[in-house]
Amino acid sequence: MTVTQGVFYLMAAFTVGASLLVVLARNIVHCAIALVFAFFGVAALFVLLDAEFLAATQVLLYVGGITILLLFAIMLTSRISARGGKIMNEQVGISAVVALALFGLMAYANLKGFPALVPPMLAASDNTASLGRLLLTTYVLPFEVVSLLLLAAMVGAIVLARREQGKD
Amino acid sequence: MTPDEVTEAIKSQFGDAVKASEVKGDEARMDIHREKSYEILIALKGMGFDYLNCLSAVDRLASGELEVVYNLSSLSQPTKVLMRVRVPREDPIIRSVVSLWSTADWHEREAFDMMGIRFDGHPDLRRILTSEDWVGYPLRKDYQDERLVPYEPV
Amino acid sequence: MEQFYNAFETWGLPLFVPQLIVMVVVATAVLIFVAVSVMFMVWWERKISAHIQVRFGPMRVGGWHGWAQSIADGIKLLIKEDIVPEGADRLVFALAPMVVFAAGLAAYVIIPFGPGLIVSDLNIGVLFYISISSLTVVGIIMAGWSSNNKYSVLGAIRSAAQAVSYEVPLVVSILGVIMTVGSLSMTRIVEAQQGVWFVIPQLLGFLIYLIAAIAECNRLPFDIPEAESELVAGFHVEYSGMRFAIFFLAEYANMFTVSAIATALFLGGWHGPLLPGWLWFLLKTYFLIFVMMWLRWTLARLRVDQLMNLGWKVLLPLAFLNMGITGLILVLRG
Amino acid sequence: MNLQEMEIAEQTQETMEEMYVNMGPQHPSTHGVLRLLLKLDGEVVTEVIPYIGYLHRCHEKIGENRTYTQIIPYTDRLDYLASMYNNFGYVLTVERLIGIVVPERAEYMRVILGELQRIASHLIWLGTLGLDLGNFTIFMYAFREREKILDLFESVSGQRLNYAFYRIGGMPLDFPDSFLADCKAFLEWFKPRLPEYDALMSDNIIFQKRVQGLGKLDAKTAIDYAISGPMLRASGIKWDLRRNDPYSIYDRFEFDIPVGTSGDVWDRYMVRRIEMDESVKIVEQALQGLPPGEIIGKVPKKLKPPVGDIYTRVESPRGELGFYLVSDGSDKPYRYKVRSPAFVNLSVLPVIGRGCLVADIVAILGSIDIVLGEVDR
Repeated sequence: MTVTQGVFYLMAAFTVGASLLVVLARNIVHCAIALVFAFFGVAALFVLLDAEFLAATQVLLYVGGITILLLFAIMLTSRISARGGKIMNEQVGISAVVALALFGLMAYANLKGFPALVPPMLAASDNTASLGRLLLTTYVLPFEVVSLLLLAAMVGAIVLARREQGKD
Repeated sequence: MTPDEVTEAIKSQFGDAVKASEVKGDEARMDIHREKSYEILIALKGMGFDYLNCLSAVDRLASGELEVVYNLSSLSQPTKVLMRVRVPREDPIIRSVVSLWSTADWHEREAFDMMGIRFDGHPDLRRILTSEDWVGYPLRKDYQDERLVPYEPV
Repeated sequence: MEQFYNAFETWGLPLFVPQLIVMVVVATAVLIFVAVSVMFMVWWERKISAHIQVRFGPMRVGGWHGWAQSIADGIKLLIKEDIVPEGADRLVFALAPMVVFAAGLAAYVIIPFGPGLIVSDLNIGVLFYISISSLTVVGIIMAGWSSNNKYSVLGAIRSAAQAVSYEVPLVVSILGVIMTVGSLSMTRIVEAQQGVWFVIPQLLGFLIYLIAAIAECNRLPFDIPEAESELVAGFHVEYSGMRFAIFFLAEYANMFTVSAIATALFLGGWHGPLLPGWLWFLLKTYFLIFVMMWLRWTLARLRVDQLMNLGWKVLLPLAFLNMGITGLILVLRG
Repeated sequence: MNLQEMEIAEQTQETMEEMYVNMGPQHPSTHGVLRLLLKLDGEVVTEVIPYIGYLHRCHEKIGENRTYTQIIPYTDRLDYLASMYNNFGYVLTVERLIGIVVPERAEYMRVILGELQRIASHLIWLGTLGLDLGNFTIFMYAFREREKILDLFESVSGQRLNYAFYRIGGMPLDFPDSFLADCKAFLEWFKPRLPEYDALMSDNIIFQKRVQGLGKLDAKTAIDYAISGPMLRASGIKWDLRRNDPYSIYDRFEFDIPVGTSGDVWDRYMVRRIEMDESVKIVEQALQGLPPGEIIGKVPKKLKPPVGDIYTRVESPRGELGFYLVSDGSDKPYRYKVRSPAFVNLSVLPVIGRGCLVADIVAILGSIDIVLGEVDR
């Protein structure tokens, strides 16, 4: 077992553990904090795959952006954060089936698509530059579509916030 | 308006509601019956006394009354007014003047807190300096508290 | 280094043993550097503020100008009682200072103290710092929420809003440098400043970076998450003793980091005549720290809405302008 | 609202939009033991309810049990940042009640000490406003100057905070020989310091943006709430008792009365800031005209004022400081009431504090310049 493998198993266990905590913790703030660690674990896995740029982006956007906003929203609604809610309800069976099906699908796709371990496709030294180049050449259309989507979401959020203000 | 003119105007308008009056320097001093006090204060405000300097309460234990003292002045004339109104101790109710001068709010609360004068029409008559569960009115002359120990010279 | 690894191999130990040893040694070295540097900075801040305010500051402990004051304070904080407020979320409460400190410490990995004097010259260097610095806010929010105190919750909310707002201009302001160099590696960026420091072509970017960095460190005039006159102490109002010391350590460690990054990106890193490179680097960094202290003891605090307006309506457009102009020049030059 | 009611209100509220925060009585910027109950909508203050009385020391009740002279040291503890002026107002009231003539030299001494006290008081206000806004340095600067004034007071009275120095009918001690030179030296040293404050505060854009347009109080509301002192002048009303209802010898001095326009925190800042200049002018003139002679007038051995009552007001650093004395002919006042400017000025806080941010409440409170010793008495 090499160091890399050891680190991989450690981080994988860490990520899965944190993710389980996200689903199972009774206190919603604990869930959100566990989510931070889950995202962090995923970033570590990216590093092991020599995808440092993705790892940094993962931390920057998911940890630094999304979870902070999540925590922000939770704290603004103090009533939710004050007490632990129920985590199970009558739909638990159906969702378990759906989750298992999704897991099977992804496992199947992964095993089928990558039958053996493959080396990283890009040279490690300049994968940030290549990523940028690809985004602005081959994948420029999806890239722009995504940014358009985000723009629409932003405008929507502004409209919602404005209306709230107009009421007063 | 000179103090004499103020006294004259009030006397002519309200007549026997003015128990006694006196002019001291540029200050008109009047003793007023409780029933007419609010109307007289409205009239005084109409004469330009827009500034309520102070509202004090005095315990007149000897005559069994409590006294409310209004110190009025104006920012446009040197004349001042000192107006005293007496209310009986067993029924210490007087009309609140918060609607005329907002500053009376805290002054009246203090008078209520310290002397137990009830101001009719006050928006929020609570104790202000003592705590909410205080018993009695500390500034009354007959106030007794077991914590008050009389001073004995050594 | 090779010999070191080989020596272990000849002893028949697996490779990860020497690797681990190297990691632990480097981490310890960084930790010691941080601790010593923070102690120095705290003492320095007290002396600078004192002299700005026409007084002396600490003069007794240690003899010469109270140089040992910080050490004495540190020992005092270490032996204080560990108090957890009633109703607090114990686990999160204990975890929060560690998260903040770990985030602050991790950033030291990419600081280029001199040619080759860098823990790890990551090829995403700058990006690593930016992403790791956002972790601090998570720790602050954890601290604020778990303390079970309204002032600390308010401080945490303010901190979250501030961090999200100032991270954006911070990132955009350094894009000009990155575009010019064409690399995210700290070493490459410093090497590119052999001739002209980037502070000259990128003056606007430097100023935006400095303002946003002070806001990132929660220092006056942007210290609204811990504004003592409004929120008493904001998110760390319930912390005392060792846990407070860790927050304190992290704050000063962050100050050093942002100044070091600014030195590397804009002030030519270790370049400079006569003196050795690492000394130049430290001199420039401590000069920037001095500027931050100077500002703190001169300016008043901004209000929340003014802070947001400054971030979104002034700094961000200017940063974009800086980026656009840089890009245009680069394209025109070919 | 007491604590239990607060708990109930808290449990029924759905979101943080309705959060109650208790600011004080232990809080760094409530200037003592004032408690403010803030109703917050996020960061916006929708309601301010001041709770006072934590420093109530039965001042008026004690006054009724002491002779007229014995009350003087108690007045020190009213507005403990301007003790000289409390003495001034109180002895003036008793003198008017009895009809005592004060010698000219004593009047000049009173004015000199009173105006120095005004500067000292405004310096504390300046420093603490700086603290409230996060500027710590101005606090140290202001205290440096105040120390020098306290040194002067110490050379005169032997005390640095609670002087109890004015006497009914005059002053107990003459100035020490070195005082005139010291005082002149202080003024010469102090005048160049005022621009330093401007550099730190008035000219600083962050300070300007923080306080301009904040906590506006229009003239009508100000009169309605009987606001006085610098706060009233900031609302655009040129009203200063030293000029409009002159007492002592204030009608002999040349000085300007600064007024503001909009009554915001900035105007209150500027009014107090310029008042320091004006006080310096008054002290200079008074030092110039200080006549020789007696320092205490003809005062009867046993002070027994005639039956009657009197209300006297003076312009203390915080506004109209009034004393209402009722005499029943004995050597103790029958009723002794203090109209404290800070008490009245503070009562307007719920009006001007509504709708601002948490940080602004602190600045507005700082601009009102309260001293809890005087509010709670």
